[in-house]
Amino acid sequence: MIENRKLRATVTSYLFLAPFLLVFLLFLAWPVIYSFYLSLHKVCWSTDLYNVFSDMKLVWFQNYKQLFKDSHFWWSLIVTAYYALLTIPATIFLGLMLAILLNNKLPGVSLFRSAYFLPNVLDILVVGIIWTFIYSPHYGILQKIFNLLGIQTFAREGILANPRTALPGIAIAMVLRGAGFGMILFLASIQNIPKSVYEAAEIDGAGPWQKLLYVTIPLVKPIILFLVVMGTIASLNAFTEIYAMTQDGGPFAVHFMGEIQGATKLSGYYLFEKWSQMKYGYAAAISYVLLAITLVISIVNARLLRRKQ
Amino acid sequence: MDVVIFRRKLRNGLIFFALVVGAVFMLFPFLWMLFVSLKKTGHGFLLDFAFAKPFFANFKAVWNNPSFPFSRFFLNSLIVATSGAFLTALFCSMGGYVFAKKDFYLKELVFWMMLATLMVPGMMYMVPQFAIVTKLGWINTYKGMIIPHVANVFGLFLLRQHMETIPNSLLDSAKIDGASEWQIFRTIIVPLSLPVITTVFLLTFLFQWTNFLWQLVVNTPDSAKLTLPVGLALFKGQYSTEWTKLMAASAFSIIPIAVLFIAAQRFFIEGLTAGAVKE
Amino acid sequence: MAEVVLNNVSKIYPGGVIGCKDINLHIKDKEFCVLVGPSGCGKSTTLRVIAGLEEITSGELKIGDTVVNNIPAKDRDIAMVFQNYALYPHMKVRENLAFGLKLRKYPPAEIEKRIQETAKILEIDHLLDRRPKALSGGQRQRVALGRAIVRKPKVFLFDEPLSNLDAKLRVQMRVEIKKLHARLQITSIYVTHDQVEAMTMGDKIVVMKDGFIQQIDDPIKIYEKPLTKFVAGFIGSPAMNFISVKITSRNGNFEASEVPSGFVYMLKSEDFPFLRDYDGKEVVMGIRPEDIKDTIFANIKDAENTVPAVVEAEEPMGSENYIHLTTQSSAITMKTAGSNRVKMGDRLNLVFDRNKLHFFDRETDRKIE
Amino acid sequence: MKNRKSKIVFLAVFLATVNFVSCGKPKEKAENGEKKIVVWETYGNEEHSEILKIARQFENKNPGVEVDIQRVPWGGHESKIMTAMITNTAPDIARVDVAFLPRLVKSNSVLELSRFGEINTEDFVPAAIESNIFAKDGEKGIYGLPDQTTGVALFYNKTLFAKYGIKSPPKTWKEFVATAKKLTVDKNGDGKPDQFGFAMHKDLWWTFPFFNTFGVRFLSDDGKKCLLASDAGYEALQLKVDLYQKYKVEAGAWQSGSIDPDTGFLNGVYAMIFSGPWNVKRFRDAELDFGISLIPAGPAGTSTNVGGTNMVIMRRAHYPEICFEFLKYLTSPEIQAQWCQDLGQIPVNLKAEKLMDFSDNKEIKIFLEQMKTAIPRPKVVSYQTLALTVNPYLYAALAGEMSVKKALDTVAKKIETEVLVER
Repeated sequence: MIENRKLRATVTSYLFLAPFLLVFLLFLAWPVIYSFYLSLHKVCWSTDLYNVFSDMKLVWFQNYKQLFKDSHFWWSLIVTAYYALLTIPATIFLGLMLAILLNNKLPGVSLFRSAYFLPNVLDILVVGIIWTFIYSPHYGILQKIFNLLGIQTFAREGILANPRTALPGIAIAMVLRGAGFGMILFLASIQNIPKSVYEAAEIDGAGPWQKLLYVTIPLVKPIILFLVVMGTIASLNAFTEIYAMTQDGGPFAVHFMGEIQGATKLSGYYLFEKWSQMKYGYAAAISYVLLAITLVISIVNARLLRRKQ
Repeated sequence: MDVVIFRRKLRNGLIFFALVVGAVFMLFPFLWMLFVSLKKTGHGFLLDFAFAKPFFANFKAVWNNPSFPFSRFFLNSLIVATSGAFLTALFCSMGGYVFAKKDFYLKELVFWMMLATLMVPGMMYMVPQFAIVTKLGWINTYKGMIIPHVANVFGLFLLRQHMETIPNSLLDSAKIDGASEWQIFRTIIVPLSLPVITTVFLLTFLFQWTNFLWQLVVNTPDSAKLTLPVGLALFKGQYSTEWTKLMAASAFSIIPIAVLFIAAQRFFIEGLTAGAVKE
Repeated sequence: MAEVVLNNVSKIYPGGVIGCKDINLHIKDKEFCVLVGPSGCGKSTTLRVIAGLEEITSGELKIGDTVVNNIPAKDRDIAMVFQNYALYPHMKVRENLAFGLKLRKYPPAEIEKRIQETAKILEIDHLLDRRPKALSGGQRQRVALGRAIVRKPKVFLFDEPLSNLDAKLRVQMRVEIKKLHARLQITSIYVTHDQVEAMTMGDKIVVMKDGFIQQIDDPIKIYEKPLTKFVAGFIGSPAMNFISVKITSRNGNFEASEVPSGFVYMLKSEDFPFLRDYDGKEVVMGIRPEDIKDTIFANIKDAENTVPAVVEAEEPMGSENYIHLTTQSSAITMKTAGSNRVKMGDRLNLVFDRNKLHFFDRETDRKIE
Repeated sequence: MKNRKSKIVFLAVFLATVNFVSCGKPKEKAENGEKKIVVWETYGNEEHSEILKIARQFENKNPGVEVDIQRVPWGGHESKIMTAMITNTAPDIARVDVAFLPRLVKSNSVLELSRFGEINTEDFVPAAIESNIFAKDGEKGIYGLPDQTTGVALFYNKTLFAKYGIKSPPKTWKEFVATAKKLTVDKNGDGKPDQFGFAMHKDLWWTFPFFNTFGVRFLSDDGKKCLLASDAGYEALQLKVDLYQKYKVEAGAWQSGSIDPDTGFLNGVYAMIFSGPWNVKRFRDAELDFGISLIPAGPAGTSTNVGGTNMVIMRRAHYPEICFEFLKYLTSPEIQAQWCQDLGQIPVNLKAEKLMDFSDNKEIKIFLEQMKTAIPRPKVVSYQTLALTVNPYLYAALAGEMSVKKALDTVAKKIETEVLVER
């Protein structure tokens, strides 16, 4: 049944959307579609660089086939997932904790808010470089502290050269940088929870932990979900922090599918490598597979959420 | 009674202490950056107090730079970041409004399309985007630097999320009061979403302010529109990097954003909490 | 002239959900019409259709002499008061009042004059420079009313405007709205789920259920002559008692035997000629609590028609007392004078006022006449 | 209040529109009939002012010619040139990393130069000019001229040498190890050294000095085989690994996230590093007492790697002849002497040596000496792919994860199948 009103709403909606949609279609949607076309091609050594896009060779699904056999690609997926697991829950947890602490009436609360939020405005590259200084073996401030505590585990290689600690090390830096953003969102959300809900919980005999567990967390769930989505996107796009903190994608001491793998070579970084080698077609194929994977995850997520509602 | 007060004081004291420790921890990179920017060449990583002589030598070297006019780059950055953030906030608000409050054909499809583009690493966009910008003749222009990033899907979702919480009755009421669609948007939706719009504005400002590769690519080297990040990149040499100068330059370029964020942050948080009428 | 006429108006949502169906309603100029019914009955939909916030699926809607089916809300010259007041939180009271006028390009002097006028009527002059957040519930309610009044529209629409107020304030505002209506003489349509509000305020009451109109009448008619079992049960407090009975013709009269206990009420056939068609069938017999008397309290003797019942509970209201009892198989509430007190377990002999009995068809729920 | 708000909004919109209307037009090609060539360079601050000076000199000698020097940040210069080519906004002359050249040649993006005039290849530092020579369709051609050449030499901290009684810098690897051992000291007595004899990078480029001094040939003459997996190769890499693993004189600076050799050297915690001329001024400015010497000799004598940049003429250059003239001018002995005298760099033109006064720049003499025995990098189409293929295995070997033999064997095979042939 076509409704007059819906038709009219459609017209107004698209009028409102027009400026956004125009830019979106031209500068985002088209490149994504174009990327698929690209992923079926190969930029050969002899490809005319003045004319790259018309001089590439159509290879159909060869890039995808190659990708399927590429151990580095599979490894990058694993590391990306690991990185997401390292950063997302920690960012959410830290953000929530800070928000809860800052929700108290204390002197200088707004000062703290600024302080916690400030790292967000720092360039990731700069943060990465600074943490490299902090983590470095022998001379880094962290090792100086470890020396005082008698910890010598990281004295020789530091945090970032140890395949086990390199990625967690990067994750810590990024979590500390990003937690302030989550904090702001949580704070806003927590302040929106009516006091009566807490009072009711208190009367029902809930202690501080139960209140957190049964009142706060369920009520800030939308924020958590939002941060999960954002974190996933950030993990898929993670490049600058890897670039700043490890060389060529990190300590190469991991063996997987018969190849040496970089402990911090996330898919975003791997994509960059291929891209900078002018393997545009292959890079496009990588991004398409990533897109497919994340879309499937998102759709499943959305379905699950809808069912719950 | 006394015990209760004492316990509360103790609790607050502990929280305060935790907050201070946390702040030191989280601000550490920030402070360290300032520290490094004041140090002697090559001493960046050391925990010593070998400061540059004169004290602000690194900052001076950045400011009085013969190779790029710092103030002009700064101004360009300001123009690009401000108008980029403004347009992004405007377009995202308009889009967020219809996604939150309107029912229209192909809504789901457009939604998923947008979501999909979020998942693709930004690098993939660069070459096609660049081809379009060239076709449009936008090389060396502010619009070439700004427009391609104005459709910020993330900002749109953020705003949509917020606008969904504005009660429909307000819109109905405005309709009955005689407001047109644009007036509803302008007089009800925008004022009530202003905090989130500000958030989007700030985040895009930040993004545009630090955007390096795109600004580099879309300008020819002789362009008068070059921005700060491109200028800063000149400090990163082919073989070695002057960390101390680079940190000084970073500290310089952070000042406006830090000021902007701290100035806006009261509004930023308060607003996020305000939102709609209760009950 | 601002009559509101609905001819066969239906609102069907996509997916076939019925908002309201086949609404025929004629609201006269200056009339105060109340739409009442339980939640989800379609009363709000009907109101929103009139306001122009929902599109009509079929039928015709007239305000004054014009068909407004395709006229947008803003051009219908109506004003609406919402349940949650829908005050613009970012505007001061003054701006809230002025908003509609401003959009209609009234000169500032005129706007100011009207604001002053309205503020005086509603006694909110001292609140003009506050924001909605800083107002109490009652004050917000007044501002919401003011926003409607200030425009001097052809029709007022009220969507459960008092349901967020406390009981006392509600009663007070009820009266004020009545007074306001008497003063302004503007056609008003008022939606509520509260039958007391409906009874006390409406010139005309429209009872709705499941998207359909059940009955349109003035309050007294609705009360005394409910056309359906639903209306009978919905209007009046405490609600009408319903007893399932089986009608059998005996000795020229009717016997109504309670189901399942079989307790027999004798009914004279000349009083209930319409029951003839229901010989041998089950019907629902209804009686309002105030139409039940007790042999002791009322000091009447009608041995033939006394119904023995046991007291379950009482609700002394001061001026009157509601007594909840059970007969052999039905629960019954009676209303009696406040001084008539009972204890749990007391046995009373009830007398039903036979002139006030209502009978409803079991299948159609319609009144048997 | 309301008014003011809308004014601000209006102002912002106005500002935004003004931006779009007043957008800069692309510069007109030729002003007042002059022939203009555009050069993209990636120099640092001092070099930038030097080349501006040279461009002015060239313009004075060639009336009617304008040389427009434009500066591109080093980071991203390849992306920049690539995208510029796609959109036909590339310059006439570009300064590119030597490693980028094979790709440009293979894709026909740059012009062969000998057709514009004679080039005396003997005049140039051999390794530097060599990186411009490619065989295409069986014919050798010169596709660019070196504008800057570098290689690394051994930098040593004189203060530390004096402190530990070391008279002269090591000449051979054997001496090198012995010297480094003396300089690796645990100063605070915690059982871990906090001063190291040596610090190095792991990357392939920084490993070439090792390979080269052992006489390792990287590729076969036809360019189809990788010869890395040879006894010489094993030995060379083994030495590098041993410096860290066995002799423990290397600081571990090759690892991700550690203090890089330059910084450590500057702070006197690394006594010896390999480094290039670009650091001379920096170290001097930091008032460091340091010396420079040749890379320790191996079985094949001393040798080093080659870095640096070449100037190429892009295929769609407007006045290729003028471009060529400019490049010839830039690499002429006089200009090279001037350039290197002013900046303390290695001249690409050997004839410049005679014109130069080395009294202030003794280091340059050593670098010049070192460059004479330098060996150019293997000319693979994508040096980056090569490096990305090799680096992980160098890392694995250095970290002791993999034996040197296994690492090189695997690498050689990988290079043959993934780098030398197009996949």
